[in-house]
Amino acid sequence: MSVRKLLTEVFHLDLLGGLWQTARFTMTRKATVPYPEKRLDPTPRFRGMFGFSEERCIVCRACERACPIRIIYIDGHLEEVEVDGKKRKKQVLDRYDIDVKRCMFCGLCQEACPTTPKAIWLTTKTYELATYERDLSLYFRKDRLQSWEGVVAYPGVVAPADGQTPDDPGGTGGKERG
Amino acid sequence: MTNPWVVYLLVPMVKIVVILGAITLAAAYLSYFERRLVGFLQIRLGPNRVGWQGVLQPIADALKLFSKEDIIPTRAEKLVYLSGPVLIIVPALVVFSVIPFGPPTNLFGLLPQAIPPYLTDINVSVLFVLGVSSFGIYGIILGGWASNNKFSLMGGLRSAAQLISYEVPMGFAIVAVLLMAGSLSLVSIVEAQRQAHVWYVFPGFVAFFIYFICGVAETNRNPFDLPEAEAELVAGFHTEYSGMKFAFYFLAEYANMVVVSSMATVLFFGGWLRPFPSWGWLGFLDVVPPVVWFLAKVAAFLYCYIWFRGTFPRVRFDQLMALGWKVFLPVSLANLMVIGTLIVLFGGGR
Amino acid sequence: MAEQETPTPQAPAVALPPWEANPVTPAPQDARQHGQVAELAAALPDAVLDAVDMAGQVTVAIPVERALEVFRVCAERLGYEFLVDCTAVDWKDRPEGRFDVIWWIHRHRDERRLRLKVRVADGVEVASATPVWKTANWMEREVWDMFGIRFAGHPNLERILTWEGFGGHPLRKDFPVEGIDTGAAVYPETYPPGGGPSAKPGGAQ
Amino acid sequence: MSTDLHLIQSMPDSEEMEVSFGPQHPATHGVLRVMVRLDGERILDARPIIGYLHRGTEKLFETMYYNGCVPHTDRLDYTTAAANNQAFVGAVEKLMGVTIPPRAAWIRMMLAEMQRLASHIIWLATHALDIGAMSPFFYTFQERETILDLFEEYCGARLTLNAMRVGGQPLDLPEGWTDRLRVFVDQLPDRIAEWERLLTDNRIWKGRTVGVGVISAADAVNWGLTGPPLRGSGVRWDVRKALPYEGYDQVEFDVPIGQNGDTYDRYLVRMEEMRQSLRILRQCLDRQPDGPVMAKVPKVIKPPKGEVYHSVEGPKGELGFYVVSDGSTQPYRLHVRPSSFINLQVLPELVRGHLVADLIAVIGTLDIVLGEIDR
Repeated sequence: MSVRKLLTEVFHLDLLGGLWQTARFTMTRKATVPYPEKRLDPTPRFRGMFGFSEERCIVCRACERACPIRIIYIDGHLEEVEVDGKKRKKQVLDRYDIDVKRCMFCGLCQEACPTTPKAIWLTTKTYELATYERDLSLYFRKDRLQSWEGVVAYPGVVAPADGQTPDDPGGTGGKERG
Repeated sequence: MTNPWVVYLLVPMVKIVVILGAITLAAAYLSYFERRLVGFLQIRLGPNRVGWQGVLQPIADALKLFSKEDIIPTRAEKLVYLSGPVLIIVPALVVFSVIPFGPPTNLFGLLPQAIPPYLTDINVSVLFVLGVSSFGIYGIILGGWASNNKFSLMGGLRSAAQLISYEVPMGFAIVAVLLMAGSLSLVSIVEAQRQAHVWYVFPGFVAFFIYFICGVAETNRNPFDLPEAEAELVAGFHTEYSGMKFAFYFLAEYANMVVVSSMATVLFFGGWLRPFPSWGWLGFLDVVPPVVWFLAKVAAFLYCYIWFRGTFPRVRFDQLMALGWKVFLPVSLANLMVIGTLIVLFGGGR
Repeated sequence: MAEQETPTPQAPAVALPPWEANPVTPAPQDARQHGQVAELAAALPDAVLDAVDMAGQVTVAIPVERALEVFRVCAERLGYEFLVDCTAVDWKDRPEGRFDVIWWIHRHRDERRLRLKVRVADGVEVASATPVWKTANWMEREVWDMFGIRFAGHPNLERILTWEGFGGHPLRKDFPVEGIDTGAAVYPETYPPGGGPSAKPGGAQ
Repeated sequence: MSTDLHLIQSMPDSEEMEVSFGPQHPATHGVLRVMVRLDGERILDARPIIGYLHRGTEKLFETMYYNGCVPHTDRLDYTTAAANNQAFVGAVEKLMGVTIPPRAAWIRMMLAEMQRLASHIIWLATHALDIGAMSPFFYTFQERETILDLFEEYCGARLTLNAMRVGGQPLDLPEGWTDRLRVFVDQLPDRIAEWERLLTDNRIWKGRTVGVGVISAADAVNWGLTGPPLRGSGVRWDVRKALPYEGYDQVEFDVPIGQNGDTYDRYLVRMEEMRQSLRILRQCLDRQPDGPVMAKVPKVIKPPKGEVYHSVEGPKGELGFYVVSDGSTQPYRLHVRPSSFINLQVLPELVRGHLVADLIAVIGTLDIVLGEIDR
């Protein structure tokens, strides 16, 4: 055993590199974000809380079918309405419920929605959905989906009732570049 | 000032209260500094919410632990289970009765005569420290056994094995210092370093190295934190302890860290002496009170503890044993022989 | 991404690139003449009942009673040293045996795969592949757990994902998707099985 | 999952002790439970008991439309969502005979390699944490955040991506995404070097990993190991090379292998794989084709009758999906070949005769995720 090896063995000199490394990290900028005071900005495509617009909805039920866990419940009925003096049959929405507590925010409903802009979208940047009551607070009826009563909206995102258009409502990513 | 009531009761009582309070507070705040520092090492902030920069965190923790439900496992051995925390905290605090924090002082003239800022100086204080601090192991073993939990039991057994293996090289490392100083009293050892014009770390670097590593192992700290290895034994011997009983184990661990650091300071780094006590041109350093020198040195060792924790993986049980018996024991013995020979040849520091 | 424009490997303008045309659905073809199947047939002449090639993947149907023999030949003589996976499919009302038990085997020398398949009725034991490929151990336990197909010669045929004493085999087609009452539901009054608004009409909000 | 209560009782006449590691235990990466028979600290036998996270995913798949299965595949191995997506949509595409546009294939490759990096980073973090080194956890997770940020920017989710569809990609890359990825790809090698400085030559790390959990090449193949556990034993086999999919036959990369098949070699293999992933990512960035990202597929996916198996090299090993279709819009049977499940079953072989601490190291080196094991 050479002297150098002996010294390394006894004094653990091979560990100094690691100590040096951690000491250097002490000086670097900290990665912590002090959350309630400062929050990270979700990206435009971030899938968060639902926005819903009853005016845009054509009651096609595509979202209901697309939902893999079937948490969207839609009821509608046909109604005679006058459009430009002509009588037309139109689907009218009676019920549009989303059981948000079971939602996994996969965004397939938004992808399935055929209207432009989308009648349902998740790009609202809003993610603070914690509540004290599991059943009541996270079951959203049609009106509540639009008024966002009791939801802490992401600052800068107005509640969907104001006709807010999400940044990328249609998954138009393919056309974005063109 | 010759009233025996004052000399033998009042002064020691005041000292006991001050030291106990200071040590408990220091141990609590050590946990805060550890969390902060480890946080910094790990590019995060650590606790910074309670009070300014989180300085009230230990107090919040204490309140939380006080208000926690006191759980005793149904099939635990009650008496032993309850005595575990006592057995570990008492020796950890008793040891401080002989640690010399500084030379006798009259507190800038506040007191009529200089009194030493330590409780007592007994002529075998090194043995006292070694003996009493070894008692703490009973708290760990009995607590681990009485919890009626296999992980606790394994933690306790690991701790026992670890203590036995590391007490021996640690003792030999200290004997090297005793040879140089020629005394078992901690105060005399510091004074001997003043007279030798050198801290013992320079002639006894090997002894210091072995002492400190063994100290880390004895206090069950990373990378030798096997008795409470989180990934293996959940929480080791204190798995089943909660509330204040857990807090005692916690406090004792930090108090033991302070003991090991204080002993390293006294034995190898000249206690309260300033660096190079014989170099006259460094005399301007004397404006710093000796107690501050002492505390600064202890703090440096505590920083090393925390630094190690933030850096190293945990060694395995058999490697820990091998390191103690196969590396440190022979090296400390050889070191002892070398130092003894040198003292015989050159008259040593006496 | 305009700055990274590279010539795309597009087909000439006349023919549509494959991703713009309608997909060409693969059709199963008879694969008795396929090299891998011929190899197996040469080694064990009556072991190949049928062979199908679909989407470039060869499936060989083998008789259930000769399964272990086929495994041994495949592993030891034909070089399929790697059992990729083993599972089963439940064809509930198929008259000629309810289950397909399927093994994928792979050989490293030419990176080829073969799918072995046996057809068994409910209650028929299949030879375990564990003597040949140790990795079959848990796969077969899973098949037993999920389908209730027993493997003869398995060292430790216990349930693996459900617990011992679980009633039924979940991946059978007659096992309800909603699950069965195992007596393990927590707070069934508060959180009825199924959940959602259909479970409590007019309850929410 | 079988519970042997009689084994948990203490055995008074013997020196042996039966300890139940988990399902709630800090080092079992979820809800793995290992019944360990101990003689002092030495392991006589270990028996993994799984199923605590069983959600019946394979049964649920049978009730869903094909595209609706994709978000559920995210939740199998929740640290490698992109690889799961990739394997599943690859299987359905093979069954339908769809050829995806080259740009979609390259985006998939990029996502998969980023996911491999993210998964290996998690592995390194938790493996080091199990062995007692706490700091690498934070250093590595900082870099993983960058990957997750890029995922979020691309598809809107960080962990459960749901980023692929049958026939291609639902979205094209957003503006500036490739530049940010390139910055990340350029800086990660330095970070990897920093992590290695903390661990690779550290004697404690080596003491904990060298010679622990050794498996020979022949045994590794026989036990069906794939991914880094197989390559650590010296078998140069990688699905990306053996059965290339998407564009992996057009990029250059090496398949690192170990020699001794121990925990340390598997560590080195994974570290090198991270560098190779970066190499693939660099080539993807340089040679990214232009064009559409979605092939022409019907809105409702309805594959023909038949069966197909498609596998990809997931970060943890070969990850395969076996799709049986009866010609309807829902899979008749969808089976997952879970790489961690098959890698985990070798655990008793690897730890027999070792110490308790090695059990933790071996669980870490197998890189298991219980979501995939229990499905």
